[in-house]
Amino acid sequence: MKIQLLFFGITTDLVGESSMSYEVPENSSIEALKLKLIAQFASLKNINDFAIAVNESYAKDHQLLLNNDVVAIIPPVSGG
Amino acid sequence: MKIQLLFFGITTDLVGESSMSYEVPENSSIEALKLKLIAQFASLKNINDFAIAVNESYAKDHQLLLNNDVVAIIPPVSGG
Amino acid sequence: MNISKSEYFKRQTTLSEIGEEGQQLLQKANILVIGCGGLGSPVAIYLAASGVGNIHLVDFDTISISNLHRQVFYNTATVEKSKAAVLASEIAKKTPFTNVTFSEEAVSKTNILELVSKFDVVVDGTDNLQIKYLINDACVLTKKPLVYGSLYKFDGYVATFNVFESKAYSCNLRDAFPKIATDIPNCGEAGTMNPIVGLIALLQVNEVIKLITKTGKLLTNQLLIYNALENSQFKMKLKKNESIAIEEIFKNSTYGALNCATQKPILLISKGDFKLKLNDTATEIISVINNINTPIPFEVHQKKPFHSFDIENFNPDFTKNYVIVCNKGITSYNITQQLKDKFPALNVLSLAEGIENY
Amino acid sequence: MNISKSEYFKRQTTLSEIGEEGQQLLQKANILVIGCGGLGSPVAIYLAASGVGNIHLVDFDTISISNLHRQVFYNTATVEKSKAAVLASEIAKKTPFTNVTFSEEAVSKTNILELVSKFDVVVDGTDNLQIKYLINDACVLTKKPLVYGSLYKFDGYVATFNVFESKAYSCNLRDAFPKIATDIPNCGEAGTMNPIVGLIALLQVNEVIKLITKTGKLLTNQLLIYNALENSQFKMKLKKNESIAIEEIFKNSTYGALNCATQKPILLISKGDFKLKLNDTATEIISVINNINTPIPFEVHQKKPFHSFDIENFNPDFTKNYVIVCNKGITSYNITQQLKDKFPALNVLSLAEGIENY
Repeated sequence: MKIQLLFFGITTDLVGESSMSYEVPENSSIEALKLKLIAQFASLKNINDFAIAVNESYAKDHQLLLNNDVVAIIPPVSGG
Repeated sequence: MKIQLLFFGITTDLVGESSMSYEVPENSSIEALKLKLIAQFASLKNINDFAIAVNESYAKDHQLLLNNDVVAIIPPVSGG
Repeated sequence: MNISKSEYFKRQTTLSEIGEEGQQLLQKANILVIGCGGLGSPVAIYLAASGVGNIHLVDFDTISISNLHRQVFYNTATVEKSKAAVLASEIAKKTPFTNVTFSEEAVSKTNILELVSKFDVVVDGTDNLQIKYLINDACVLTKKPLVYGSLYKFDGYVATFNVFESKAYSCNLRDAFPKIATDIPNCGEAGTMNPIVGLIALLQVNEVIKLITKTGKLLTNQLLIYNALENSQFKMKLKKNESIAIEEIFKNSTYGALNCATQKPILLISKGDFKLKLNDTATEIISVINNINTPIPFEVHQKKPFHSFDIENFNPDFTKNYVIVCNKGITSYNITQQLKDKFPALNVLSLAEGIENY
Repeated sequence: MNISKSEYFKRQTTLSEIGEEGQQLLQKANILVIGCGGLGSPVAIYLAASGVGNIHLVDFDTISISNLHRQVFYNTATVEKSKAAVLASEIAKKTPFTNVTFSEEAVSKTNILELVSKFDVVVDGTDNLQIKYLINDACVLTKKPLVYGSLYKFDGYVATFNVFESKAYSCNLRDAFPKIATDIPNCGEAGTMNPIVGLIALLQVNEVIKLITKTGKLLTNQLLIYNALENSQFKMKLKKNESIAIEEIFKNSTYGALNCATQKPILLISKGDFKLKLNDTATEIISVINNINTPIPFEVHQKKPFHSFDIENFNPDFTKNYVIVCNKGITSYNITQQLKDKFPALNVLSLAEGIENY
């Protein structure tokens, strides 16, 4: 199934895009998505420090994804 | 059918709300909506000076509304 | 101290989206900021701090106490001074790499086309609907990008108009609001809080930087509305309205010439203050209403109709405080200004908004 | 000039949402602004201009040239001066109705609880991830609302944490990011353009005003992200993570104590500048590395291990320019600061980031 990925903060630079359409297996969890992303983008190795939002709500690792979900990858930022 | 109205600028004050659910007849045009609004809210008498957006796009008077459309009433503003 | 330019802009040039090249583009840019109030003053300061090389400020107005809560680059010591002059000196103090010039002349149909034609980008920081249309139409006619901003209470509007994009110019103010609305108050400001004013100014700065450095996505063919109470952002997509002929409109419109928005507050007296001085023996009231039979709701000392008022042969009494009155406060302001120009030491004020608002 | 308070705030009190009552609430408010850089400096100025009655500024840092492009309330004449002191004097100049105080002491685990407990609202204007968690945790423990802001390049984050709403406190930073990430650069800033910095600061000001005047909808239980390149706004809804015990965390965390973010730039020498001075006869290099056998990539004149360094009996040569070095630049900074405190006239610098980064 397809999901939409949004990237914020440093992840935009790490991945080179601010959004992309992305294919994941049915019933993937957030945790499975993270593993798949790290495997594809080595630069996202700190993804466990990032917040993941599904359809604008903070999502925990065990949450399952649905077709057309919008998944935001939100790293902490520290500038001021 | 139901539409969602959003109010901006001075219209928020004129109507007393920033948004409301609103009932209009099937196949209503923007022009018909304007007449209905003026009839109900006398304070919107200058509505022909305002921009109307349907689902975030500028709409002309003859455009027909559909169920669940989001209609924004956008007056000019002049502060600076 | 020797201020190194590369050190000053280090945090910008390090961005791959800007780099030395983007910084050079900013340095070469010529930006016109019309209006140096709530929007224009932060716009000019932040643009200068970003390294925009040339900024021209236009404002006829002076700083008043009630500006200070949102026009934070002015202070109590600069009250009653020229906004454009004070802002220019602030910029000169802060930013060593910006050439800043200013004018205290109000923009008008007569001077606007020549003015905007000299710049790369025009920023609208005015607070008058008529003037906003004047600037918009002039930018369309001279093919200049215009970064528009405006406010009502907690709502702010921003857009970038008239940018050449793939064969045509993008939308302008008249594609959102074709005609100048008549019932939008010009002279009396509605209130506002300073964050939304600053936010809209910074969104304008951001548009100018994107435009000059060719970075990011411009707010073209849309109007962005930000609401500060709910932190909601709304974007209305616009389409070119081909039925609008701006050359014709410009030729035929007066843009509310002579309206009160171009009046300097220091030449005005409010009806409240005026009432307090009605019985003062030093007060000398002159009506310049053309029809000498018009009833006036207080006693006037002289009636000198506007159409025959002879400034050259006017013989002022410098011990008096003159108040000039008319119906709407427009011709009285005109006479007040002429008297003040000829006799700078004369105490002379125009009754704001005239006897119709008395 | 006599500045009338009612005239100053006229455009705010005229708003039915604020009124005289809201203005009074602002006047009585006690706000703590931690960090007086890109975020904190506009936050403090705009809050003061809005009529916040009491503002306390905290920043240990001095103004540097590369701050000026975005920290627009400073200027070239204030470079190397204390940010908190300069900002406090700017506020005093601009706003007659605000009582402003400041401290140049860095916040730390030792002083933070007492500090935040004195205020109604805390604003985070810092640029260091560890300190952001320190402030967050302290606000949770002392039950103080925290208006958070942070940046990376063109993205800005804002939220209001820890507000008491219907029986419980709203979410805090750890509900979005439970642990302090280790790979987010602290000392070397990524670049940024000034509009997004100003935008985030003004969204923070807006939160404080909404909170104090009880107007509008707060950014509680969510994190707002604004992207300046695309003018896109994203809100992530948050939920309280009940598994996080902040009291425990506070007790056990060091919050990266002694890290480089609390070092004053004027006490540091970069490796580039240091290399230029290596062969200068006035340069006197002291290594304070505890292990005197650690290889050092340049010649040092003295080895005085940190654990036995005796400041009291140190006999300085005031004709020399001392450079203190260690592995990471942490213990060398400690010694440098102690020497400078004891001998203010002594030329002494710490090699930034130590020999590991040489």
